[in-house]
Amino acid sequence: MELVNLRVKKQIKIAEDQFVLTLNSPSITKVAQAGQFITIKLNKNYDPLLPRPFSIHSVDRETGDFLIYYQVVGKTSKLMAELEPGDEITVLGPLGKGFNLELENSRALLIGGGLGQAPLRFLAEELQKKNNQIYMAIGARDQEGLKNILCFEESCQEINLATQDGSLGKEGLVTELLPQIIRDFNPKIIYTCGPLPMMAKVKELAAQEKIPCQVSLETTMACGIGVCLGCTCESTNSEIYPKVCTHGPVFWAQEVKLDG
Amino acid sequence: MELVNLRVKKQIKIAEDQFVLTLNSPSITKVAQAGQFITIKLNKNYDPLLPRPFSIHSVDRETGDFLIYYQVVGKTSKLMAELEPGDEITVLGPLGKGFNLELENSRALLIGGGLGQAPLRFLAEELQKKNNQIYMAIGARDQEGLKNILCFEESCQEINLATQDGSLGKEGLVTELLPQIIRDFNPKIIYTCGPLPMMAKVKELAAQEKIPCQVSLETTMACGIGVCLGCTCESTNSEIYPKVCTHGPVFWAQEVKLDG
Amino acid sequence: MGKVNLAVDIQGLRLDNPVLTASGTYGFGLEYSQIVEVCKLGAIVTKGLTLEPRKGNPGKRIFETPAGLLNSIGLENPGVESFIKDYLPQVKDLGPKIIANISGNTIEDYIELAERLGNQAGIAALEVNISCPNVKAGGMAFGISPQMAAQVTKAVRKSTTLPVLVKLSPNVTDITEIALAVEEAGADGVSLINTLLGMAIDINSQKPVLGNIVGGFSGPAVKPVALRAVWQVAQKVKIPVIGMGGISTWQDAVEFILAGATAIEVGTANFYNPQAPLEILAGIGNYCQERGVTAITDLIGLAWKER
Amino acid sequence: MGKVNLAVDIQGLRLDNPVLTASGTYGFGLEYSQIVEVCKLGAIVTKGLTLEPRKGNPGKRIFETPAGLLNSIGLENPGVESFIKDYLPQVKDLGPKIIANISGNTIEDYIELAERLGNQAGIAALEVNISCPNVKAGGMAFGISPQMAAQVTKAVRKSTTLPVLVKLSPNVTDITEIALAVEEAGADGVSLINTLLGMAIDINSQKPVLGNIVGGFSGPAVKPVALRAVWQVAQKVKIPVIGMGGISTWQDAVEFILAGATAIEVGTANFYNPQAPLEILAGIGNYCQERGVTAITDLIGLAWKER
Ligand SMILES: Cc1cc2nc3c(=O)[nH]c(=O)nc-3n(C[C@H](O)[C@H](O)[C@H](O)COP(=O)(O)OP(=O)(O)OC[C@H]3O[C@@H](n4cnc5c(N)ncnc54)[C@H](O)[C@@H]3O)c2cc1C
Ligand SMILES: Cc1cc2nc3c(=O)[nH]c(=O)nc-3n(C[C@H](O)[C@H](O)[C@H](O)COP(=O)(O)OP(=O)(O)OC[C@H]3O[C@@H](n4cnc5c(N)ncnc54)[C@H](O)[C@@H]3O)c2cc1C
Ligand SMILES: Cc1cc2nc3c(=O)[nH]c(=O)nc-3n(C[C@H](O)[C@H](O)[C@H](O)COP(=O)(O)O)c2cc1C
Ligand SMILES: Cc1cc2nc3c(=O)[nH]c(=O)nc-3n(C[C@H](O)[C@H](O)[C@H](O)COP(=O)(O)O)c2cc1C
Ligand code: FES
Ligand code: FES
Repeated sequence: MELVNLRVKKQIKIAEDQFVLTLNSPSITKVAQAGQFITIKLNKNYDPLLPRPFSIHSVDRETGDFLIYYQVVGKTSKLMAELEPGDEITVLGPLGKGFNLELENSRALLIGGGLGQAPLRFLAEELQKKNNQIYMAIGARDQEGLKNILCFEESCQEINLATQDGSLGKEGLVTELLPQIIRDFNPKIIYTCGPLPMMAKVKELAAQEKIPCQVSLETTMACGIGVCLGCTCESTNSEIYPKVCTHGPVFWAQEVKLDG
Repeated sequence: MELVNLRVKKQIKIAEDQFVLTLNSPSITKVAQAGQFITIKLNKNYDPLLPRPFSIHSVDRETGDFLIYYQVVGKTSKLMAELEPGDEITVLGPLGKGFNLELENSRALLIGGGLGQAPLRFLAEELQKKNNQIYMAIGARDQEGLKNILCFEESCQEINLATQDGSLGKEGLVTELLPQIIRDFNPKIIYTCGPLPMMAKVKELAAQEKIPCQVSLETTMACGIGVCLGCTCESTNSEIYPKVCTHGPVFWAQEVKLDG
Repeated sequence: MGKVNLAVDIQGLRLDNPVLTASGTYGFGLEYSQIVEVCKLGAIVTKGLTLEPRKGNPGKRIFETPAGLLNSIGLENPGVESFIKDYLPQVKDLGPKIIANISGNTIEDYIELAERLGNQAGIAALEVNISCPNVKAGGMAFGISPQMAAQVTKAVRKSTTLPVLVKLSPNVTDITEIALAVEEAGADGVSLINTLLGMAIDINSQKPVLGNIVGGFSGPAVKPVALRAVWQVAQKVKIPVIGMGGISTWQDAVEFILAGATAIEVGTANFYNPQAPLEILAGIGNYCQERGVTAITDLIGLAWKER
Repeated sequence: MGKVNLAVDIQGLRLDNPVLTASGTYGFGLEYSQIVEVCKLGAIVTKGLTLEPRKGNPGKRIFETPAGLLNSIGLENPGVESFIKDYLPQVKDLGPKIIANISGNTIEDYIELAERLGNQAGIAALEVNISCPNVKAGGMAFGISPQMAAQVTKAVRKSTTLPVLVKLSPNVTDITEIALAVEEAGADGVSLINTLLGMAIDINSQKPVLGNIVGGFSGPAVKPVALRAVWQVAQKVKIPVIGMGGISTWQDAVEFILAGATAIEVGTANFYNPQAPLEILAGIGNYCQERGVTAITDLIGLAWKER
């Protein structure tokens, strides 16, 4: 974990209100694990006030580049969209606990919903290195939400798509694809990141099929490093409220409640 | 007075931390008077919160262009310095009471200190149209503060300079030049805008010589249109506190106290 | 989609819509009428009026803080007589109902103001300011004691037939106690919050920034405190609550209505966005329409009411 | 230019410099020690400790407001025994003095906490939190009544030889009254302010944003209120005042010292600028040096002291 000012290296517009930012930090890139995140603070004034968390989308350990895939939803992301190469932002990271990467020579199913795709690219790239076959299922509201899927082509064996409006892939929710995929592909582990109802459904299906499942949670954060105790979720087996920033953002699905 | 969103037409860096912004609004330009100001709000968030007042530096009634000459001193001006052609800002104006422009075929002395130069260009241009001879005296901390003086060349007959560090013009305060200038030039009216101690000295000299004198004041403003009652100065002859935004910013020197 | 009924009724004070402009931030409405369609406002609350003209506080009067504003105007106003003679004739033609905000040093002052304004055509209600932090005598002193707040309310209540709103200070341990006291004393509604007490120091001169040392603190910064106050008071009193404090957007306004406000006032926001009140009005209407809410009154207090 | 003496003495609590980190915003100092030179801090105030472990409040706990932060953590902490056993051994090696912030439901709780912590090597002082707005029993209730505040103070005072700081709530009509009561009861210093009471409502769900409905409000937004409180209290009490509330820059810190604070705590600012405490420390030193001030103590209260 380090606190650094980084210059923007590149910014690409992927779709309406979606961007991929390239930053460079050999030291962060070196230690970053799939599923970890950084926080970004880019304005010196007090509105917005707090840094915002973003998953590490991908790393290039040779160049030290790493990517952030983000959507414009509010104050900070709006400012991020205006960043140009050379602009300086303050980054804290890498933070949190990443995905379990013990799987080797096996089969993993990755399920992303909306911007929940963001951490899955890094995950897929790491899983591929360990000689796994990767099956990807991505859901989005419409085809605008699927403009970044090419990034999964190299690492994944198959990519299944669903949109709520049917503009690309199957019409409906991505979770509707899952029973079939699980039957055909027989994954040894499932990873998912996206809206809570989607992850809840994935958790349910995985439990039915007795497949280990990891979920990556989102929540409002203040400190990002475990001191403010603000970023809680609910545990299924412990009295204390786990902190998404340090105990997560990745949890085993059965460890946490996903009913919002 | 109108409230409009205007696009930046041009922005020129004049010197370290000094810029001239070109905006276009035929309707504002048409009615604007020398000495009036506008307020600018350019961020949608709450820090900085209030619009900031800036003098109208010059107008081009044919194109509708008008200029703002400003210095970077804090939050809003820092954001202004980042403006690029096409960016939108919210402008309220023209506001306030401008300089007295009754003088014709006569001689006016204009004294600017620091960014107090800003409103004097518009004033000089208006006075010139009425066939007056204009004598200009400008003081600044150093030569960086005199980088915009070329703008006075067309309208003024003579420009006298002083810098506190002696890097350009006479070393010392601009007010030290005045007794000589007043003797040689015999102005019928004096206008001044700049730091309070400077204007206080000008007021004193003008009173000694019995020359009518106008000062343009600066103060913190909230509304700019006379409703918040926050932008007061002290009157010499009235119980009430005059409002710089509506009763000013230009006052006859003997109307107001200039001791801070 | 049908039209949304935005009208609200504050114990007889009927307003076409719940968006008002706050005292001291809108003058008497004349200035903003040059750039804003003020006729669309639910009501205009006047700058605080006193019996005699007041020249206000000396020295620096306003200072910006992070997302907030400090002011120490000190109730500068032309006095009630000049208001009636020189301003009211124009002001009452602006369109919206006019609510006169009044301030006194003594209970007698309040009574006289109420009597004087009560029989003026064009005044729709009184907002009794017992919470101004910027004046020495009276002002906030009345607003921090339930007994004194009740006394002022009772006195004004007896002196006029107009609806009487009492404006409360947030600078108290328990604002509901004061609200209950003025309700009991006959107030038709409570307006809250007036400004918090704040200050700033100039590190160059090493003296307080404001001429009056402390000032009233308003703007987006105070919104969480204001909303909490409205939430607390609205659950305790039966009379309508008029909410304010940092309201800048329609989303802010909806928060206050859900917390229990029957109407809202826009104050400091006028300074950085003169169109704020009308944008808020439009936004509230859309919000209702999108959710199939046919009357704004159905939203009031929904954040705590049993559904 | 000579070196500036930044040391301050709070009735026997000697600190190398006046820059502390505020309770609940710095954990026990261990996390930030990975990215900040925490050894340079004047002191670290621990997360609020209670007798038993607390799991804190359910639901959403933090929410950003304009230039501010709402929190409803609810004093989650491992309990005093676990603190002493599992954390203190590491914490006391960080370098700065450690001030234990304590919270109880009853006076007996405070006494037991004071006794338990009072004989631990590595604890330099106690900061008695009688102002937490996020817990039901105790907490702020003690902080809004001069009598109860005095009782807690007296009890803690008797139970330990450590310097006792009492942390005051701004959610009161007159904070100086509480400050005088705890001074009288034997406090060695007062820390102010704890958080204001605020809230936010989610206009989509139409329910309060925070699980606990209301929350503690902190950050730059509250600075004007905090500074005013320090200004008022410092002129009334003789014991040192530790100022906090929105301090983010050295300029802010200097304002608090000029207002009468002997030391300052940095809270919410750690979240958006973990280097803030050290930048403040450096900035204060420069400010003194540029003005020829040789000891920071010469600045305390200069905004109101006769010169
Ligand atoms: C571990 C982690 C990893 C993440 N990774 C990514 C990632 O890779 N890419 C990505 O795009 N995002 C990611 N996120 C989400 C990201 O952090 C948020 O999108 C970001 O914080 C938004 O900040 P903002 O300032 O742009 O929006 P804000 O201004 O903070 O607004 C955020 C959202 O809240 C809403 N909101 C604000 N105020 C209110 C209110 N009063 N009532 C109701 N709603 C309100 C806004 O409308 C908006 O939708 C991640 C989050 C976490 C916790
Ligand atoms: C009628 C009028 C006309 C004007 N015309 C011009 C013009 O043409 N050109 C021009 O450049 N300027 C002009 N000004 C001045 C201009 O309005 C200010 O420079 C501007 O408001 C600064 O805004 P800002 O947000 O950049 O700085 P801010 O962030 O508001 O800071 C302003 C200044 O105050 C200081 N300050 C802020 N907080 C504190 C504190 N706590 N203690 C002590 N000092 C503090 C800052 O350091 C800075 O120097 C005019 C002013 C008026 C009233
Ligand atoms: C410059 C200024 C002047 C004010 N004058 C008055 C006044 O005369 N009477 C009054 O009751 N409130 C006065 N107020 C308080 C406002 O009406 C309002 O209660 C407060 O500012 C909170 O709302 P806001 O945050 O939307 O501004 C004034 C506020 C400001 C900023
Ligand atoms: C997340 C959070 C947790 C806090 N927890 C405590 C606490 O346990 N005990 C306490 O006395 N104060 C607590 N506080 C209050 C701070 O110590 C401080 O008094 C307040 O936040 C004002 O300072 P600031 O604006 O610099 O944050 C907490 C504040 C925050 C933001
Ligand atoms: S964000 Fe502070 S503990 Fe997780
Ligand atoms: S700035 Fe509001 S009255 Fe002048």
